[in-house]
Amino acid sequence: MLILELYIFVLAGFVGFMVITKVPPLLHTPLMSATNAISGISLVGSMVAAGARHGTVATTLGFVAVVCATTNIVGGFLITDRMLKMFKRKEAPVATEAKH
Amino acid sequence: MLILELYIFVLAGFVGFMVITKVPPLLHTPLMSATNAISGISLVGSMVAAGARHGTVATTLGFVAVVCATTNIVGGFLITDRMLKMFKRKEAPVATEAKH
Amino acid sequence: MRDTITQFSYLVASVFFILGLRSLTHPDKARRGMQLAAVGMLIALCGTLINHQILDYKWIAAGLVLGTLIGYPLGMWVPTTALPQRIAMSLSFGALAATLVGIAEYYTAFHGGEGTIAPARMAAIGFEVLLGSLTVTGSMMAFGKLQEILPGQPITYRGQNAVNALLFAGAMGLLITCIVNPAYAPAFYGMIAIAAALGVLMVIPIGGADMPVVVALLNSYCGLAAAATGFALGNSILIICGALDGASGFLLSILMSKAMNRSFANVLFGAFGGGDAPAAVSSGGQLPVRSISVEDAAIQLAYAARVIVIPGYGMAVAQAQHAVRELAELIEKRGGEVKYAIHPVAGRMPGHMNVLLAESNVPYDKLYDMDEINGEFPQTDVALVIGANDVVNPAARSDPSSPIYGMPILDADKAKHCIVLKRGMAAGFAGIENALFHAPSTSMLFGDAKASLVKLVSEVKAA
Amino acid sequence: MRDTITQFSYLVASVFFILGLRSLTHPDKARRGMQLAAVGMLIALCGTLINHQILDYKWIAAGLVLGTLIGYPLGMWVPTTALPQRIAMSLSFGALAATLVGIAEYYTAFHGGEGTIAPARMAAIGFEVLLGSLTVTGSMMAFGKLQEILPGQPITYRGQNAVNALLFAGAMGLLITCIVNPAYAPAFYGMIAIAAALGVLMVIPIGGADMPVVVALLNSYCGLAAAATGFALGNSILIICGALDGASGFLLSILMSKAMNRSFANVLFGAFGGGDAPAAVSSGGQLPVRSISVEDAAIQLAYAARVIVIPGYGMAVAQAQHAVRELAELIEKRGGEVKYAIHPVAGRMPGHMNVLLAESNVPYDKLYDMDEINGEFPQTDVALVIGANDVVNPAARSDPSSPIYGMPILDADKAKHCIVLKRGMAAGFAGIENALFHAPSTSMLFGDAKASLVKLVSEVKAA
Ligand SMILES: NC(=O)c1ccc[n+]([C@@H]2O[C@H](COP(=O)([O-])OP(=O)(O)OC[C@H]3O[C@@H](n4cnc5c(N)ncnc54)[C@H](OP(=O)(O)O)[C@@H]3O)[C@@H](O)[C@H]2O)c1
Ligand SMILES: NC(=O)c1ccc[n+]([C@@H]2O[C@H](COP(=O)([O-])OP(=O)(O)OC[C@H]3O[C@@H](n4cnc5c(N)ncnc54)[C@H](OP(=O)(O)O)[C@@H]3O)[C@@H](O)[C@H]2O)c1
Repeated sequence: MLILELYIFVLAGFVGFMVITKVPPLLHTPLMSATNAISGISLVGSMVAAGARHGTVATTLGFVAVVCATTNIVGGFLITDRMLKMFKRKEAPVATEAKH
Repeated sequence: MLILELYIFVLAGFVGFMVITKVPPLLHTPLMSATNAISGISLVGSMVAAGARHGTVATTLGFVAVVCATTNIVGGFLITDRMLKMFKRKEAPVATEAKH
Repeated sequence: MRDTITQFSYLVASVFFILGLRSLTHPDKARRGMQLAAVGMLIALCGTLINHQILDYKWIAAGLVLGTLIGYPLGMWVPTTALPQRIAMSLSFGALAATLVGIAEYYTAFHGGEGTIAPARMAAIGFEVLLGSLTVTGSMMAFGKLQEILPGQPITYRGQNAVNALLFAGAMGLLITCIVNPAYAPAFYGMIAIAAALGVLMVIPIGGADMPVVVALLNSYCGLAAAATGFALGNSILIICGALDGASGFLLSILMSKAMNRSFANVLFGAFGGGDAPAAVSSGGQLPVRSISVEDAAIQLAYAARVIVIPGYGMAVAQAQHAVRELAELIEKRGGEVKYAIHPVAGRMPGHMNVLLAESNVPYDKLYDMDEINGEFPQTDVALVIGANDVVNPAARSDPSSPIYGMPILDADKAKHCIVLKRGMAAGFAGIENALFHAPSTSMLFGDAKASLVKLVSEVKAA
Repeated sequence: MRDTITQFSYLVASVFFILGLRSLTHPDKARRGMQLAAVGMLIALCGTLINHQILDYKWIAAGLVLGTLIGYPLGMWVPTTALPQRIAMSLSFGALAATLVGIAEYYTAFHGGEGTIAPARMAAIGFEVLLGSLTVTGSMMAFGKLQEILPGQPITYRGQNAVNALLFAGAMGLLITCIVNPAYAPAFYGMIAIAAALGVLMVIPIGGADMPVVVALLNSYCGLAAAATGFALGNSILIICGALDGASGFLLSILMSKAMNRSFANVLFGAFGGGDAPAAVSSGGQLPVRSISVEDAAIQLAYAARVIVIPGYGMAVAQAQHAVRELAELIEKRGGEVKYAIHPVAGRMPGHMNVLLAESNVPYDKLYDMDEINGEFPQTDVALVIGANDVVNPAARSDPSSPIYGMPILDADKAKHCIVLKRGMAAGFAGIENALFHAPSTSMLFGDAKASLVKLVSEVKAA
């Protein structure tokens, strides 16, 4: 069990390393906000804590956690998209989009 | 358990894909023999089959498997190394090696 | 059954996340890719909602609603110039979430739970809350300094590093105590408190302008905290996202310190980069400075065949990006060629200038990285430096005694003429003199970048 | 405890394997990297040897010794010209190992084992033996064709694909039967038999020269089989290596069919590429052919300022790589410049020419990929085509009716002069006429490539 998770961690590290090194400086700011948004995944943990009826303390902690994580997800993806929308080629953005 | 292995498979697939796409045509033949050598890892399975005292049949099958896998490992790594040894820069190979 | 669905939703989500980050290798694909990632997030959430451990949805619902209400403005209304502090803030949110989940885990284990925690799991939870709380306070400090609520100068005192080292050792000791005897709550909560304190004390001695490096580093800590959460909950998607996050933060902080030609150690313990203030007064005066009138500058630009714009932190402060584009387009209409030279650490975070210029609709194929464009300066008629300072400081090339010596710079001094827009003779974040401003080929156009640019535009129109 | 050690050894090994493959991105790092991978393999083996399931070491020891004895010559003595069949052979070994392990798993489960197999595990074992046995026979066929033990021509009969489809369906049916009722041995062994037959029948209709694509594809099957083994044994390192293997094989086969401008389907079911034989007789004759004497060719080369060598499969057949280098060095000594143009599918496997030339000590920075060098032919005095045919066939550019139309080629016909070394007017593997051989700027130097080159060398020396 634990060892398998260790495998996953190591492999994911490799993937992360290889993916990130390919991101051009042009997009480093969106990258930062993107990873921020993705880090909001801790929401899945928070939700369990908030919904598992483990008593007031756990629920409260969970609730706050849910709020924080959701904030990151919503805010993060929105701002990333807002930034990426702004990057345009010389040709009309439509043309650029059409390419893909 | 199974699901974790699925994660590992998927992530390893990503890693493989990203690593292999970076290999230049120059080294595609060594790449083929290298993957061949690495595929010899099935030896770890074969050894268990050959050594687990599960009766003659299993042992025999395991034994043959061990032979095949070992052949690939030994042959594969040797031939890969032999090939890679041959790729040289214009400068004396020593210089090139020294770089790393 | 349900569990399997959850697990698969997580697997799919992880793949989408990876594909999303992968898409950031090209601006054309990036948007689609990140939308895919957002879909992945949605899938993961739905997958979690069916989790049988969840018995009560009202608090979850409430949290989701409230979070959305807070997140929306943070996403849509924060100006691009405030991005660094924005990121620092959301970092503290993320870390807080991880920490609280860890605490909840620990708490429930001893209140109605199994009554104990296995060493491995305890270690995971320990790292989770340790890194988490450290990141929470640390990134709040960073936010404060970037938002200039807190003083930008490094605050230092004797034996500072010793104190931090001691605290760190203490935290580690408590962590081990927890692993050995999880039931001993004081150790657990004490560890959290110390880590929180450590977060503050570690950031205090770091100058405001170095915050981006700190933020990136904290980002990777936050990632590791998330990964630890994953280990604690046996949740693979958290492990994967944590690893991705960690890698990204780590690589970016490396990249920044490299581009500033400073070691991690120097950034973290160097008490360097106190913002503009300290050196601001000292500098200037002695050496000759050729100031230029808007009219003359406009003439030069109007008749220049090749212009390279060098934006810096000042452009962000002045929010001058739109005015810059206007001016550039005017020059192009008159047949001049305009390129933008982007230094890797211009501004206050990686890619800062790119975002600002993209915002003002400058096509990204006009933005050139330092290495691409440095060769072109000798053939350039006018290098227009807009609120940049350190990234064009020749001392980095010539003067071994300079704190930024060795940092690669944009060779604005090699252009035929160089016009510098800034408010006064104040130093940049490195707080050092800039010989460029005193060079014979350089003329200074003093004043707020935006104001000057607006004037330039009208003058060039007239010319 | 022991188990944890084993597991960690596997983790370390996996990392080393990945780093090893990663190192293949640059020839300078490659060797070190693969040595690291070999170390990783050793670690994994040691980690396995301490596995508590292993009670009896003598058969393992015997297997290791015997395997080494067979492997060593296969590693050290196989000539580089025989690499394709070498790889096909070791592929069948690998697949055989996987298959046998799978069978052993199944057998022991019902002889002294649990007496049943859980569906998931059974599915894994099923795929393992299915893909495994298919790969065994398939790659043996490929070996036979490449070694020319078997006829290179595609063997076809009516309803072939229908038969294969039927067999495939049958195998799948049996697989499902096994999953539903694992105890029913006939289904299991029947499935293996069918898969083996399928392997043969699938390769029969494929021409000898297409074998490399088949081999690459089988390589990815073999990888998947290994991954399945991993799932069956719950062994992560097998899963990881399987995935790496699968990805590599798949990407290479894609790359080859792309470079041949043919779809997978066409390669697998097209019954195409019957080797030189079929068209060999038909072609030649009608059109004028300018043959040249060794002396004249030597003069041309001796006084050429720019020469581009285009090696092809014929160089491999003639083992002419050393003679080529000699000639090239002579020309260079006389002040001429010599480059090598490597077509992505020159020869019979990816990178075939690179290895041969590397073997004869040609520095790899003199080898140019097609796209890099194609622009230089017009300024080239002599294009020296050595046993290449299809890869320089202008029909690929000009003649839409040609089977290779659209395949990117080396523009030898655009050079000022073109000297072609081949034995006769036989066609290449695509079995089609080559207008280049009839072009006015082309002169043919007939004879075995090596023989001709040796003569050329002595002549150039004399010149
Ligand atoms: N990008 C990153 O990731 C990153 C991360 C960490 C540190 N840094 C550091 O930040 C620095 C960035 O260099 P930089 O050249 O971009 O900026 P800088 O060196 O900080 O200089 C900015 C200049 O802009 C001027 N300025 C400020 N407000 C202005 C306004 N409203 N109008 C006109 N000018 C204004 C200031 O001079 P006046 O006050 O006289 O106007 C100041 O000299 C580098 O030293 C880098 O190492 C960057
Ligand atoms: N590289 C790969 O991965 C790969 C994979 C699959 C298929 N293929 C196919 O293989 C072909 C490779 O093209 P190619 O131009 O390299 O080779 P080719 O088209 O097969 O032509 C080889 C030529 O070499 C000549 N030759 C044979 N033995 C010779 C000797 N001893 N001395 C001198 N000449 C000799 C033959 O003509 P004579 O008999 O008249 O001498 C033949 O025309 C392509 O069509 C490609 O699609 C390649």
